[in-house]
Amino acid sequence: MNDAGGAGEAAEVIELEIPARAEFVALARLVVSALAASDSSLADERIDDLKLAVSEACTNAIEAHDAAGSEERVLVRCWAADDALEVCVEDRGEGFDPAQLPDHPPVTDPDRLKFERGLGIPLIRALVDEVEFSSTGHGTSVRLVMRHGGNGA
Amino acid sequence: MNDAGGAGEAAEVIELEIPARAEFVALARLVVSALAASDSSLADERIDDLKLAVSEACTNAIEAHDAAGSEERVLVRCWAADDALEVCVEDRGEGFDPAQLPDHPPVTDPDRLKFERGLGIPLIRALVDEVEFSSTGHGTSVRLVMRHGGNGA
Amino acid sequence: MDLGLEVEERDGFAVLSVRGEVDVYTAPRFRERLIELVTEGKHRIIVDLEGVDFLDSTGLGVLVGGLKRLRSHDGDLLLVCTQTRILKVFEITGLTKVFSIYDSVDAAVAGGSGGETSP
Amino acid sequence: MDLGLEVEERDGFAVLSVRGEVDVYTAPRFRERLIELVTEGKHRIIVDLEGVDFLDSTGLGVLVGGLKRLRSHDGDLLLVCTQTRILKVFEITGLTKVFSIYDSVDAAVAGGSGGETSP
Ligand SMILES: Nc1ncnc2c1ncn2[C@@H]1O[C@H](COP(=O)(O)OP(=O)(O)O)[C@@H](O)[C@H]1O
Ligand SMILES: Nc1ncnc2c1ncn2[C@@H]1O[C@H](COP(=O)(O)OP(=O)(O)O)[C@@H](O)[C@H]1O
Repeated sequence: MNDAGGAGEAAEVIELEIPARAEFVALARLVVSALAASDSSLADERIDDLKLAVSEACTNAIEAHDAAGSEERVLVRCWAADDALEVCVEDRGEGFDPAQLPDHPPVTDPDRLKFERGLGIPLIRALVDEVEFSSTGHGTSVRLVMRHGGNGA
Repeated sequence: MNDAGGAGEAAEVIELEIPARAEFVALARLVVSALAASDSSLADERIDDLKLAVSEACTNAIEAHDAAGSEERVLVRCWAADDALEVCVEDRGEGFDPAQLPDHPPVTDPDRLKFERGLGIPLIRALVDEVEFSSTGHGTSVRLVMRHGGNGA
Repeated sequence: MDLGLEVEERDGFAVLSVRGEVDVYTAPRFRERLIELVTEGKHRIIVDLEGVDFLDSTGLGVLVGGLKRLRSHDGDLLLVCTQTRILKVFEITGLTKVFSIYDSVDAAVAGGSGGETSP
Repeated sequence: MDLGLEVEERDGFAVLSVRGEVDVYTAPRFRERLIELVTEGKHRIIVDLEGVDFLDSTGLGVLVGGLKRLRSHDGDLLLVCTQTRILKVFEITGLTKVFSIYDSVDAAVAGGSGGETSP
């Protein structure tokens, strides 16, 4: 999980490590949007999309640490790939299987209102160009890719 | 150098690791000022002071990596102590002896204008409540302390 | 991080104006305020999101929870929002079909009184 | 990060207005622009720092370097600054005694023409 995947030079990775507490999600958003803003190839709207996706991933990471009683920090790693900005959110929670998440009932179904939760991962999938979950019983890593020419998944 | 000194719980440390390049100093300022702003015990003026001190320390760290030809990243660690916000800037440069820095000629001396440089550490000393340099041939760690009740050194 | 939560009465509606960032950190305060209003007997609520800079799925959850709670009291929760990036979050999650979203508090008051008119 | 550098002529002075953050990343552009002006024969320069949000020792170094260069041409470099947090940096480093700092470009033009009047 400490491997940056497509990160190229480790020296070029920006890392932010935050205590697994709700108040620090705003800091992750701030760092990622500052980095995205300095990448002139990303339009403002796409920066907002990435910021929201990162926020959702950090929220899940923090909730996973909370559920696992982990005192460890959550790691946010960012790097500029050739044609994309990539962000990886890594936690030490107990993992999950993204393929097993329930589908939401259609919006016309009155049962839709039962779903106050479970909107984060659908949002992430819709907002970024590529998302990859790697999860084991010891933690989860969510890699978000925002391509320069892209426009969402 | 990876010891947070007075950091208490490691889980409470916020870490930012940046490539040793000039363009990332702004990110360190952004993170530290966001953290300082969320610490309601620090007045705006003191936040600006800390931001400037961190900027100077990061600039020196990056220049030290540059001089040493180091490809490693610079580490900025922040934590809330009981009565202070502390920031530690760590580099892997070749170190220096802060006690051996030349004094500036008095401002009335025309030679004063020879000093386009060497203003960073005097500024740091004046801006924060406490500064501690730990330097070896393998790197330097600058610990900056901004006390809640303080008003500069 | 500050979350602004102000309540005003308007023609039988409680208008809750939200300012700032709604995320996992601030959402609990938002949820509590909504629940308080319902407990006080305010069953027709307009949530004005025009001052919101950021809203994530936790914020959506608070709104869905509020709507559910109000409907169970035969009340309603109307939204005011014209910001593209906030509306986008409702669109992606299909919640534009669940909420009545208006351009202004005035429009919500008129629409909400005159029946369910989602623009 | 953007650094704004705009030049205007004013009564025999070149007025260089700086906007944004002056740090180790942006200072080289600032230094180059100053040197360019001197090379073009502008030896009386006013640097307007009113639009500067942040200035560190690298920025001070650029200003000291500019002043030195201009003095060697019998010129001068005047500053315009009223922002407390920027002035503070000059005060701490004793540079308020080295530079003439004015409240406005008008004051600098008047002061610089009428001789060295540090406020
Ligand atoms: N990093 C993670 N670690 C463990 N479980 C996760 C993680 N991310 C998501 N999950 C699981 O997937 C579920 C759905 O996540 P999400 O769509 O973001 O909605 P929510 O967080 O509101 O439940 C979560 O409730 C959780 O059980
Ligand atoms: N982190 C560091 N590693 C190595 N040398 C340093 C470090 N910080 C400062 N120095 C040395 O101290 C000198 C004075 O630093 P400073 O007062 O910040 O001024 P400047 O960086 O403009 O020279 C530097 O030129 C450098 O030689």
